[in-house]
Amino acid sequence: MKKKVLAKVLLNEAIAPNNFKMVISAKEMTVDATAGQFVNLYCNRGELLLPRPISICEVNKETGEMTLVYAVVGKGTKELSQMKKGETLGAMGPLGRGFEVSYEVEEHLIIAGGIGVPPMVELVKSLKGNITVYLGFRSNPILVEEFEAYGAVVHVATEDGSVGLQGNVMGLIKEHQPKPQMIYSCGPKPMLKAVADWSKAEDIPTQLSLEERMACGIGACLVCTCRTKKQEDTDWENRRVCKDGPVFWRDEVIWND
Amino acid sequence: MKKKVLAKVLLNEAIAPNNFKMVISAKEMTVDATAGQFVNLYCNRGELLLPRPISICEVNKETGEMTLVYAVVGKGTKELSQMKKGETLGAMGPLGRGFEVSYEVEEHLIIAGGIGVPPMVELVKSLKGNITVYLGFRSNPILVEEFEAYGAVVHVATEDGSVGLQGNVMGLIKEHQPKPQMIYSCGPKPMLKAVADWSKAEDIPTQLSLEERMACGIGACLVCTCRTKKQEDTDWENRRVCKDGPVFWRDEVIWND
Amino acid sequence: MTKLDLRVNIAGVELKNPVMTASGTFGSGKEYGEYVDLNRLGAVVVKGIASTPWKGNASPRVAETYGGMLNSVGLQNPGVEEFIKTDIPFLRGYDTKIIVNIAGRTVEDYCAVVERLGDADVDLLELNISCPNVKEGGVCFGTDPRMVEHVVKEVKKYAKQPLIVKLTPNVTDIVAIAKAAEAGGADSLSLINTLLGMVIDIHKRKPVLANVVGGFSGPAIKPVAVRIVYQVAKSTNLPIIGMGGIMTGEDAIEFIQAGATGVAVGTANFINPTATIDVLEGIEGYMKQYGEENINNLRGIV
Amino acid sequence: MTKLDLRVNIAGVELKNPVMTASGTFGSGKEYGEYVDLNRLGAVVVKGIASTPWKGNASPRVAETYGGMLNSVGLQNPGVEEFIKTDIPFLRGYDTKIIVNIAGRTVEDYCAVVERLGDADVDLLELNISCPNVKEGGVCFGTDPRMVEHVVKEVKKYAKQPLIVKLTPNVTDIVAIAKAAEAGGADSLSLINTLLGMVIDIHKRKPVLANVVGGFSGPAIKPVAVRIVYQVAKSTNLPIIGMGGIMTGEDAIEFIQAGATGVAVGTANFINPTATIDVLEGIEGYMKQYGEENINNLRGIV
Ligand SMILES: Cc1cc2nc3c(=O)[nH]c(=O)nc-3n(C[C@H](O)[C@H](O)[C@H](O)COP(=O)(O)OP(=O)(O)OC[C@H]3O[C@@H](n4cnc5c(N)ncnc54)[C@H](O)[C@@H]3O)c2cc1C
Ligand SMILES: Cc1cc2nc3c(=O)[nH]c(=O)nc-3n(C[C@H](O)[C@H](O)[C@H](O)COP(=O)(O)OP(=O)(O)OC[C@H]3O[C@@H](n4cnc5c(N)ncnc54)[C@H](O)[C@@H]3O)c2cc1C
Ligand SMILES: Cc1cc2nc3c(=O)[nH]c(=O)nc-3n(C[C@H](O)[C@H](O)[C@H](O)COP(=O)(O)O)c2cc1C
Ligand SMILES: Cc1cc2nc3c(=O)[nH]c(=O)nc-3n(C[C@H](O)[C@H](O)[C@H](O)COP(=O)(O)O)c2cc1C
Ligand code: FES
Ligand code: FES
Repeated sequence: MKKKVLAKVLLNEAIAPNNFKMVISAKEMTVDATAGQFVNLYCNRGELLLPRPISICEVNKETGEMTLVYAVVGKGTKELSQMKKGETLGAMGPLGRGFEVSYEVEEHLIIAGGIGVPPMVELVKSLKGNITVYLGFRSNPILVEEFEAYGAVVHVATEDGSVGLQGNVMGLIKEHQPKPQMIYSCGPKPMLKAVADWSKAEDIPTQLSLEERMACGIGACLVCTCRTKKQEDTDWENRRVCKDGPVFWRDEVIWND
Repeated sequence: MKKKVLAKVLLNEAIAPNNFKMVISAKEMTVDATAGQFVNLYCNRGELLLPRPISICEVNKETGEMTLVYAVVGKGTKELSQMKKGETLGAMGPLGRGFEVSYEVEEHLIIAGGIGVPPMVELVKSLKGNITVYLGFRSNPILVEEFEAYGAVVHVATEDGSVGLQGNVMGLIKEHQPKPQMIYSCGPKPMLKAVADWSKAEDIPTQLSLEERMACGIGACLVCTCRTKKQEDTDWENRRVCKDGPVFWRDEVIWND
Repeated sequence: MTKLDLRVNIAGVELKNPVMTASGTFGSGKEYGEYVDLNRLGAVVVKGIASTPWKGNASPRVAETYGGMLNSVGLQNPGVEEFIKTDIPFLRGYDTKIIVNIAGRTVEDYCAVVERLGDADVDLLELNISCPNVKEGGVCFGTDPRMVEHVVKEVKKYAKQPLIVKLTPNVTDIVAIAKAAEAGGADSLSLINTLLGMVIDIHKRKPVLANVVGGFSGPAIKPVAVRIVYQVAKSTNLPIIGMGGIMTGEDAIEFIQAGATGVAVGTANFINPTATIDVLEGIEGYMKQYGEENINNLRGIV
Repeated sequence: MTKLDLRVNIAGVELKNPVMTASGTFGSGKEYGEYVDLNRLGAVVVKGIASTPWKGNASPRVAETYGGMLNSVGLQNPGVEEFIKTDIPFLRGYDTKIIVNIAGRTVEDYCAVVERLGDADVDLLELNISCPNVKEGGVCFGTDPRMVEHVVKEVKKYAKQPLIVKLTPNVTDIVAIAKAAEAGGADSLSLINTLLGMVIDIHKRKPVLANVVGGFSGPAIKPVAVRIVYQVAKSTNLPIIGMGGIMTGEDAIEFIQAGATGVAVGTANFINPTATIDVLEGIEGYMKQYGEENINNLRGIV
């Protein structure tokens, strides 16, 4: 049986303003974990009931440790940020469908923005071949050294121009004119949409990691749906980001706003 | 202005099965505190909103320390019992009308049962003259040494007979046939009622500390009322245990169940 | 940045800011006056006052629930004469508006209080129609549109001050009730009174409240209150005083964006005696954060 | 001590214990089947099924509230044919009862599903009358006693399995609604469906839910649910399935003491995937603590 576990906090520290890295120990959760999957974290406060879905940033199956990187945006992530080493928190996972990794692909392009960056670290670790990573941030970049340490070529754009190119990931695409065989992307919706439009024009297979508000996280409650279509269909259907995603193929996704 | 404060936990330890002693540091709360008053303690859990009223067991105005003794009976007191030295909790007080202390009285009798015992420690400290204390417990007595240390003569009854007289405080009364000038009592309602009946028959002035479920604790919401009458009145009125009490004169109290 | 303008207008009465106290949770201000500067409040809404003293229900009158509480005070109050003698002079010592919440068991009861207050120095009246109508078998006045229109119309005949009508949320169609109050002549609406709830002590095997059921308030009920304020704001033209679970300035902003002109803080006072002031400062903080100079620009923007 | 007897009877169907899943929170059991042994449940109540596939509402469909949540799934479902093909065979692999929750936009819709299920291998039907009646301008079926009696009566004509009717709490007089369902021929009642709530994102200045309002569930609403179960149990003779905020065995006991025969666990599953089993074990713990051997002796003792 799968289960929710009590994970032990090994580390929880700020890595940039408002951005935290947490390392938890939870062997059961690491066994099947793959890049692009997420975990549910539960807050220790009675008024905050729903789990917070957080992507797996890195996983170490030998030590049973998992790294999560999160931004403080509301009450739940604030609560998480105040946890101390040695404390335990409820956690469940791995959940969802992660990135499809093919060893036939040799030229990979990862495009991520903001808090969509963390899951790409584990992805880099699981890919073979040449990996280029475009990262967009408002200001302070995170996890750049991690990507480089795992052998990726990293280009950064920041909106305020403090690091790398001034602008966003689309600017990096314009500058570098990449020709990958596979694209993987995660980040804010407008960014995903722009990446999807460009990659469609270039006809490059693309996997997108979506985000939606969730409750169960395991596919039972249908609150987290997004509009999708089957390759050839004219009609669309609502599919579950938590179970059928969060990673979808570009051509499955319908952009409805 | 009065205010709710953050009190620091200096000590929080079990003194009997399910009974805890907590010492907090909160100078503002000690300044005016008198025996029989109580404080509001607030739980650090979003789902438990209401304050928990706890009697002042001892107060040290020099050090700004206050001792509280409480039984774990539900979620809030359980939460309190898990607090650790150095942590802080919301607290407000002193609240309510405590015992009236007259230096003209020389023979005092204190009768307390169960979790009604703690407030009597501070009372013993503030009385002059000869103080006899009858304490009733189901099983494990608490605070006996404290009473003795402050110079009272203590008699204990336990229902299971494990310590002192087997029985309750009424048994102690029967055994010792006391003739005090003033009686002070706190404990379960049936005990208070029995004490009141006996002391009325003996015509001894008696102060009773009542208990009722509360919300504001300061007299504004009227949820904590008990039926009382003015000395000579035929009609009764609902008065606030938190503000007009918790200590009432025996002849004010109407026993309605 | 220029000064923030928090003034709001309820039925012709200008309040220095939208923050009030919810009736029954703040007495007549005396007790909380030791914890907060009453001069800073937009208005003090006093506990429900009837034509004669009421003793209220038996105790226990309170039960805690998950994120909320039940009360069954049963409108204990000293009657309008005592109120006029004691509470008005006290409150007039402060620079804040006085809103008198009115309880009754019959239409005549309500009218008697309102008439008696005609020459009293109070600013607004708040008619609590969540009371049981003893002449109609105890069914709550506020649950039937015809009864609502009738009682409001009658009371208006005697009212010298603007009349706020406070609605119960325990109805199928709150918009119909709100429109009935408007048709009856209400100048403003207070939304919401408590939901109806019950808690059982499973160990004692009986209800916690002596009265069995009680009024459910606190942060737990906020989504119901916000929904009702939103629905009513979209369908009537009356200024609304929003309440139900307001604990912070952000909660208050939520009600204002849903369409409320004023906001009242109730249960939160019990958890935090300076809740009213903290709510006020939270509203100011939000306005500063977004460069909003006038609170009225935030109203109903959702 | 002898073995505990947790069997309960809902309209002639014996469940091994009173613990079920609340419709819409447990899919058709497949997903949670990876976390709990479905054989241990009294029944699995599946998500609402309509005569044809429904796509449901736009996202976001969920908002967190203080001690609760709102959902606006909008009854997304694959339709009765797909349900019969896929979900019944799956559930029949377990030793638990199957209760099918039924959604509809017209009386005919409901009847079509019920008729189609006539020869399907399911144990009980649960009619969700909180749906909007498109032929009556979208007013919810469950809010008008006459409409309730009518739809129940019609559906009963086609029902081969016993019919549970699930009521909405968003009404003035729940007892009148319950009696109407009883008069229409209901064999049992499920209480309660979600309250109606709303949450505003004050920073984005718009409702969190794409659908603006949503169904409010979770521990925050429990006092309302317990009150309704208590009121209805005192005034009808039908077995009641109680739900609304059940998180623990003690919560379940509260519903049973209020008068419920069965209990359903909804929102709690999202917070704790083994909530159903934990509730079951909590009930057993309470019975052991008080030496109660038969769960039926605890029912309605308040
Ligand atoms: C599959 C997935 C993976 C994610 N991975 C990460 C990650 O690696 N790092 C990271 O910082 N964030 C990640 N997020 C977003 C993260 O879940 C939210 O930022 C977080 O839930 C906000 O919680 P809060 O209590 O601080 O905010 P609040 O706004 O107080 O939360 C209120 C409710 O809304 C939900 N919510 C609010 N914002 C979001 C959002 N953007 N997405 C989903 N639910 C939301 C919360 O879960 C909660 O139920 C991910 C989201 C999804 C769906
Ligand atoms: C003036 C006064 C002084 C008190 N002094 C002491 C003391 O010194 N030591 C001590 O152990 N206890 C004392 N009590 C009782 C104490 O307040 C309760 O035991 C405590 O509030 C229970 O909280 P809980 O969350 O553990 O219980 P729960 O049952 O989970 O509490 C639920 C709600 O009921 C209220 N409640 C439950 N039992 C009582 C009760 N007996 N009296 C009042 N409210 C109750 C709680 O405050 C809370 O609001 C005193 C009560 C009063 C009124
Ligand atoms: C203890 C208590 C007493 C109340 N008494 C009254 C009252 O006398 N008249 C009235 O109209 N509302 C009364 N109410 C309802 C509140 O004014 C308010 O409408 C409700 O509690 C919702 O707001 P809250 O969640 O902020 O408390 C009372 C509420 C509480 C908790
Ligand atoms: C996400 C979600 C979906 C629901 N879907 C349905 C449904 O399809 N049919 C129905 O009758 N009730 C539905 N409900 C209501 C629940 O079955 C239950 O009545 C309600 O949530 C109260 O119980 P709870 O507080 O334990 O969740 C749904 C509730 C939730 C939270
Ligand atoms: S969160 Fe429940 S189905 Fe996705
Ligand atoms: S608790 Fe509010 S008046 Fe006593």
